Amino acid sequence: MKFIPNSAIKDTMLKEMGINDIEELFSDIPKKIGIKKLDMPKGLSQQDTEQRLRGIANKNKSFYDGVSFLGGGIKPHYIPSVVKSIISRAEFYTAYTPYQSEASQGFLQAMFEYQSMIAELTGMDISNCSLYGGFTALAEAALMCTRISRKKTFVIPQNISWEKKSILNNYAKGPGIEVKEVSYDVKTGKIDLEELKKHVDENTSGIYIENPNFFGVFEDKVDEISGIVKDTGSLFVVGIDPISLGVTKSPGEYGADIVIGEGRSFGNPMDFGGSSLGIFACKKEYLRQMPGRIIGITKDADDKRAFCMAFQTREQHIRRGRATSNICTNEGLCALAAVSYLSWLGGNGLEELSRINFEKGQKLAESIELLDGFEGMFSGVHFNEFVIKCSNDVNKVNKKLLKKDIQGGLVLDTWHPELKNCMLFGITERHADADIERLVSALKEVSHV
Amino acid sequence: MKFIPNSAIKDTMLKEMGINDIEELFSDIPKKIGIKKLDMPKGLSQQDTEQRLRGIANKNKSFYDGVSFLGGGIKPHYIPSVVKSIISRAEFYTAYTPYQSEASQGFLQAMFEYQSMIAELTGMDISNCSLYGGFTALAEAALMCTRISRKKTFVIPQNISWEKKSILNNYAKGPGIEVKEVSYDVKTGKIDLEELKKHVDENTSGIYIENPNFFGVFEDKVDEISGIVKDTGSLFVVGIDPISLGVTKSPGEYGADIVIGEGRSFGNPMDFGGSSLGIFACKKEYLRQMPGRIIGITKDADDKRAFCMAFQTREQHIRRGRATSNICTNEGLCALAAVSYLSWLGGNGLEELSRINFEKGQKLAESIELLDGFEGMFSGVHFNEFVIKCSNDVNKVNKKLLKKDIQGGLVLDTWHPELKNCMLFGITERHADADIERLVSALKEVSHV
Amino acid sequence: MYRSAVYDEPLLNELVSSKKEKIKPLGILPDSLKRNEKINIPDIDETQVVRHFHHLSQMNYGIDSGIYPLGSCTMKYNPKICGEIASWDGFAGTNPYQDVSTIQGNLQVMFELERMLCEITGMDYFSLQPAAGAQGEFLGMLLTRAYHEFNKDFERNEIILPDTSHGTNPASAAMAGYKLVEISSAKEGTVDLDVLEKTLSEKTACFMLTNPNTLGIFESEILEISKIVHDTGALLYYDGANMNAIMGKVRPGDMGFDIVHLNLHKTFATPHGGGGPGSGPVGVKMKLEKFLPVPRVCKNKKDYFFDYNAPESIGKIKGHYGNFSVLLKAYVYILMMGRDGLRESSEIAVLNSNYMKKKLLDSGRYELPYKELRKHEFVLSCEKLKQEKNVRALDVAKRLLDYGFHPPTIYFPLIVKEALMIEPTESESKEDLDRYVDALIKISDEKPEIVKNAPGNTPVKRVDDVGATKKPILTWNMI
Amino acid sequence: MYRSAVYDEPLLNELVSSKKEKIKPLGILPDSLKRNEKINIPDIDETQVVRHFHHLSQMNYGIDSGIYPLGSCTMKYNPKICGEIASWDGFAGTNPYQDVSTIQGNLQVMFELERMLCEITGMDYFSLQPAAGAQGEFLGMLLTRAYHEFNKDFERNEIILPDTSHGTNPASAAMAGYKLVEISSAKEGTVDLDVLEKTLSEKTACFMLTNPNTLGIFESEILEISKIVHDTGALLYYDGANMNAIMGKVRPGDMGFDIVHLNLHKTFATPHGGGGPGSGPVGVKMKLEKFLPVPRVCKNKKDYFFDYNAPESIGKIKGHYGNFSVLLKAYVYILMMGRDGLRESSEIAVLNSNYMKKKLLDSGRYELPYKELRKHEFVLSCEKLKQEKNVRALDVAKRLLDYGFHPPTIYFPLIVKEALMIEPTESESKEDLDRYVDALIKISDEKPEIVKNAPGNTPVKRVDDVGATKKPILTWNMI
Ligand SMILES: Cc1ncc(COP(=O)(O)O)c(C=O)c1O
Ligand SMILES: Cc1ncc(COP(=O)(O)O)c(C=O)c1O
Repeated sequence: MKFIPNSAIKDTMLKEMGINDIEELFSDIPKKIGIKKLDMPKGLSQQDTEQRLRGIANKNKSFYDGVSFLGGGIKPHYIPSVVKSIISRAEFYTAYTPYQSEASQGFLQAMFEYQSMIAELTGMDISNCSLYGGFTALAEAALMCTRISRKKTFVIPQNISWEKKSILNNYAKGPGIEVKEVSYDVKTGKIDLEELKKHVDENTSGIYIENPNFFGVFEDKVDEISGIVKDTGSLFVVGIDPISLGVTKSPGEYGADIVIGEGRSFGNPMDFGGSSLGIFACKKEYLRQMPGRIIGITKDADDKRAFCMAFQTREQHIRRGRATSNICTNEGLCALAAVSYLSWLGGNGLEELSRINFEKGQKLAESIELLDGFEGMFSGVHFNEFVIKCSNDVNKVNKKLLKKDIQGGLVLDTWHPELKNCMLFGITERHADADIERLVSALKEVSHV
Repeated sequence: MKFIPNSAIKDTMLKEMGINDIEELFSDIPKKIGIKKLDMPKGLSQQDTEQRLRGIANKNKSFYDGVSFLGGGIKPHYIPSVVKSIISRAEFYTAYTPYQSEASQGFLQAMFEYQSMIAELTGMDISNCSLYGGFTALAEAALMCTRISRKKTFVIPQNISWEKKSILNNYAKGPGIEVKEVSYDVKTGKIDLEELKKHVDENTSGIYIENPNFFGVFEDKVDEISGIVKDTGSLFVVGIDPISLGVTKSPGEYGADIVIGEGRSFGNPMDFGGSSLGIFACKKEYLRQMPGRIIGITKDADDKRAFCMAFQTREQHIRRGRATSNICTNEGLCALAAVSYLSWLGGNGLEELSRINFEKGQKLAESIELLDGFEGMFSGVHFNEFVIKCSNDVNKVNKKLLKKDIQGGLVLDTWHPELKNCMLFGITERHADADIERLVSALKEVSHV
Repeated sequence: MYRSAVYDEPLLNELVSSKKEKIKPLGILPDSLKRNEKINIPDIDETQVVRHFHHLSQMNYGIDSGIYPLGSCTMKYNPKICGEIASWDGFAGTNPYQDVSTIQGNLQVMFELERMLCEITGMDYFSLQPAAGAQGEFLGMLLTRAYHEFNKDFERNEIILPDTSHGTNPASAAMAGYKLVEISSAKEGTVDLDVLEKTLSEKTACFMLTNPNTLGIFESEILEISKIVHDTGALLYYDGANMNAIMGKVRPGDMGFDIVHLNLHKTFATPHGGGGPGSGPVGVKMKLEKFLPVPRVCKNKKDYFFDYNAPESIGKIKGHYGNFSVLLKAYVYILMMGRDGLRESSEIAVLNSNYMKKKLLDSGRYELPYKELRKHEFVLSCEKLKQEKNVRALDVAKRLLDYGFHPPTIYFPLIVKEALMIEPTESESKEDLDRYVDALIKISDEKPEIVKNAPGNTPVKRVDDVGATKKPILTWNMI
Repeated sequence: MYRSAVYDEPLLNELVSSKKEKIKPLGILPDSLKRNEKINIPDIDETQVVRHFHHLSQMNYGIDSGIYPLGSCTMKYNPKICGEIASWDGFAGTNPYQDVSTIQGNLQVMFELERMLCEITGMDYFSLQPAAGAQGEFLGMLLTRAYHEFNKDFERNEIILPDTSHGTNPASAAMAGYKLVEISSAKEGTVDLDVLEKTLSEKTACFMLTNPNTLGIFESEILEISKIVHDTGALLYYDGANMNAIMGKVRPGDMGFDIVHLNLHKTFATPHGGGGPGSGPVGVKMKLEKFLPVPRVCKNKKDYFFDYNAPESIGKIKGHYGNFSVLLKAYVYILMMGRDGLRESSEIAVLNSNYMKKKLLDSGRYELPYKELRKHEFVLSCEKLKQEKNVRALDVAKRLLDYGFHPPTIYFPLIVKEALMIEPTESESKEDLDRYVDALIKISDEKPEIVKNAPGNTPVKRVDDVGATKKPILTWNMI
């Protein structure tokens, strides 16, 4: 049998054990519920499996089969071959969580480097070595604010993704945290500061903003917001798009206590929304309340530098019900991709990448806004995503684009009824100028019909 | 600069060396011929390079974009992921020829295993660890026959590929070997034994046959041929399709002295005809006349088993002009793919694979021969290739198939004028029954028009 | 003889020093957001990046390096083909927000995987969204809450768990706001029915169980357990991280469980990647369907679509649809194994485990508290070694590294003293099992100094884990 | 500290024993060809295959493991992207016999690569067919023969080469049926013009030269050499295995060479794969074009096609069109590097080489016979060490392994006693060069016993190469 070496010699083994029938090993299963076989087909050979999956893959259209301008956070970024080759090294790819540090120095050091880079990027003192994704990272941040402050209201702006809110609300249920939403300014797309002030009080555990926010717009009143947070004695949580940090200030510089974000774009594929990487960094005073795993430096018996998991006493396998999170498996390989990617890119490369994304975002927005029937929705400065309002039915526009193998912007009105006929466009360094032209000329055509 | 770490600090290094300008290091190049720059574009980024190459790849149609029944020796075989993952291990992929055995035990052992398996397959005592390809392997065999026998006529049948003959003739020039061609029986497709007898004499260094031959037909009179060879005191060289050996006798069993073949189908891609792997095995008495590299077992200073290159005194880097071949770089990684592939397949797997190829070959031939306008050309038993004669213009048939994304058989008349309107079909385990049906129904259609 | 590779590999910032540098601020940005200094990440040539991680990799042990019988972790071989297929552009290059007509392949995978998991577990529906086992548990707890609230049963705020339960179980239940009630095991190592019965009440929301439990023992009284739990109106939760023991033999759904989570990255052949990404799908019985996260993948005639129309749904637990590549690998694996392959893998996993257990017990060096018959794993105690030579489970574990083997899980479950929790899985050969057993026996005979000073063949000697907490150095800036 | 991984890895047939077994003969086969016994290759589970080669790989050193300054081999970093692209189905999945309309991409790559190589070398045309450098040389010799025969110049049966030439040069020339005339180098280490002039005659078919030669010295009198060779009616052949020294600085075509071969697997970033596959394209001047192998890739308006119409062509040298994947990698590499990148890589390759040379000479431990200025490589002599402590080049090489470095080429070229031939390439960092130099200096100071007993940190101790020839064990059946 495939992948089961002892299949061929099981009778010999049973004999050696003095057992007649393998069923004896399952004699503790009540007869009543034991089954004879599963109702599914027999297995396929590897060749047939590959063939079958080729057929299934062909029912998809990937980024390479057309061009896509979907915003909403997941966009195609270039993944260097080096990253793929590093994360497919079997020593990494097939390892478990590094419980035995002596046999895991390689992965541990890589994770330590990951933490160091994330701390550097976010302007925080420390970082854990990944959470499930950027969305749950916000939820974990909210829980952590309550653990630290013992207060139970968490304030978020309306201009974040509905999915994130839904997840946050689910995580908030346990400790009974109330999540308050602050509306945004419909002209700028930025959080409404007056509203924010109204929503915070002595019960506020933390305040969250995103930079850039879900509409791609930068929240530039960060010093004022930081002031409001400090005034209420709560914690300042900032969500980031890590690629924007090459040219924008790190949240640490404007007073953030906790920085979270989605790190998939660092060397991981879009993966239909999988392969997510939750970035979680904070000030060092909050270390013992942090969720997730953290790698640290220590010594071995010869006093040589060695790496190991640190502060495990916060974790579920030791503290069980009183752990700072239930995280066991995290997103190790995605973090490894991120650290390889950042090593490959370097500080200069990240800055350049950041600029390119910024510029492409400006260029695409300008090109679309020049067209009849499309206008920019928000005046705030944006990164590589932005909202456009169409004078026509936005779903029809998208269907027509699709016929030309173009995937247009993300339609927003399902979750943001106030944004009827609006689309969220996104672009990255992977889009060529020709792609922009292709979209623009297609939009010209379809808007008339 | 990319891939050039010291680019950034070259001035520091020059200074340390007491040099002002890097041009000083090139002062020994006569001014007259030194150039300022190459006439080619500036370099592309990795992302742009990938993009550009995607465009170029899209101008090809690969096996996955349709279905192909091309015979002629290169056909799609299944390559298990395991093989790809093994040969991409950087320790193998980025190593040089194992000159320093202490740092190359891994590759050396793998090559030793490769040699062992090839010897097993071919029924020979020993094997080298690869030549450039099956075609040059024949040429090297001819040279070796002359080295051993000191005679200068090498006899080949007409039913082998024209390319192989051309290469053989080029290699034969140096030692002045005369290559004699023996015609084949136009009914069976097999070598004409009477003709063969006429062509051999006391000057014959070696006689070559192929099993199956270029037309896919098995030479079954191997014992007679072997007898003829022994009678002339020359050497018996047999060319094989290694996949057929799972069910057919090894040439060693019918008296071959040297066995050659193309091993690409063991785990290597079609690669447009590249990634070739020359199989070369022989009896051990000819060891010192063998071309190419051979790995052997020896001991280390602690008397532990160790692997190293053996009989290097035959080789160009030691014997220079009197070496048994000029081989330095061979096809190491293709041999590694082959040994991984065979390990994965195992003896049972190879037998099964062989059977499947045999059966598919029979099935395809029977299906086509049933059609009006197509008939089998040769009566000899064939493996997974065979020749079909069309009543229509074969090139037109192929063009029409191509419109249906089917690549028909290989047209033979350019190199075999006697085979007008004949095509060489090929099939492997990768072809599904549905593929056969697709071809057959297409052939039905196109033959009418 | 075995020895790990050793490199004195510097940290990336030691490899190439980088200095604080001003950057040209981006004009269009508001001043409050303009970055002034270049990100302080070293600029390293690709050639050096490759070597750095190459060296690091060789100082890491994976399942491809050798046997890795970490109990409760199911470190089995992961067919290479799964990873290869998951890396195809046609899958990895898709965006979750694409028009549904352009992602029919992905939806088919999810739809069919859900059916496969239902068949394997005997459940009615699955959500593929959770990113790992622990998140699956958390989702299970949210579903539990939704269920009771829907039934206006607001007083149920307790979760009962056995003392052998995996750490994530209490952690997840607590995160969902539940009070935990831990019950101690019977002398057989299984659930003590009497204790359970006494603990159950109208406050009980759910009883969380692993079966086979973390001792590797099958809870034979599972039908009785199910009955008394349901009789009090509580739900029964199955921690199915370790389905490896029972595929094709018995199903949680048939045992009476209402909610199940699986670890696709254990039983279903996704490599752990040093700790993820994983996938922890949650299966439920009919009565809980309506609470499952959105969206669900459905099919109308020929097309698949996402169904968001679920008013009682708890909403979302993770972005998008889960870790898709892991779902895909599981799908490929199940297709390849088929019904017979899955069954065979469970049979041999159990055979291997009992084979090792017997050999080790026969050696007389280690003890096996509780019942004899085990499933895919078994937990030995080194208590005797500790008493006799002061050699502890940790020492044995570290010494195994010198033999080139990954140690078992140690000190878990908590009810076994000096526990060695061994799960060989089906993908190990008899030769490797024998060599492992031999090593364990040899170690028990070795001089205590040797064992306590182990390991010596690894890139570093024994690591002082506690040191990392005493003086935290968690980034290179803290060195 | 460095240490290689060590595994006692059995041979595959020791891992699982296989026995002679009858098989069911295939009915349709003629009796004379029916196999009776199953092929005696062990049947091993995939899990074990993976581990076997995983272990073996960790006992192998590649350029990704560290510096690998094998002279005359150009072990430089090979960008990963080249290999990734070459593995795409769109390339790797194509058949050489496909209809030409379905392989326009491949033909474009070959067509443009030929133009690129022409520009880099200053030649007029290239054949991409040879599988390696040595086969390129052989093709060069066939072209030489065809050229002279075409000119009815049948007496030219000698090839002249310097005593520093690479072993494949004489081997290839001899294979092509030529008589070899080796000339000794001048005291500068370069061609002795007087000797050359005296050796040239109407029997000379060709003079084969490497420039920079294998000492790493540029033959500054190349124009004079070219003149006297051509004056006698002979051809001038360039062994361009080592273009790494001169790209964008000087071109063989401009130096007067008529035929050139390149090693794409050296300069143009194809990894050596443990010894191949390689590619040794041959470039020629106009006058030799008509002899080039068929087919050539040509273009008419928009389409590429194969041109077989070449009555004077020598025919074929290798099946199909060469090792396509290697051509593709070179193409990708050249596109990425562009004119400035290629030039820079040669500049830094030469800088690195001269930097190391200077440091080593300054140390006084090693000597540099012949001229000082070197190009991409330089050849030191350990003669002093041998005289003083009986430490030989081989010992130094083996000891370097203990430091985690791959040794240089040794005992070549033959005219340098106890030669260490060092070619750092452009892809090494200054830090690595410094560490290598330090190791060489340290070794020269170490006790002879230590050096002569090296290596100790490798999977095996010093290997007795000669033993393998004394009692040949070349397959597992011979053990
Ligand atoms: C029994 C059991 N439950 C739950 C988990 C948690 O799964 P995960 O690590 O995917 O969160 C594990 C994994 O270690 C486990 O073994
Ligand atoms: C100078 C020189 N010429 C020729 C060759 C032979 O090339 P190949 O190994 O590709 O046959 C080499 C390679 O070692 C070389 O360095």
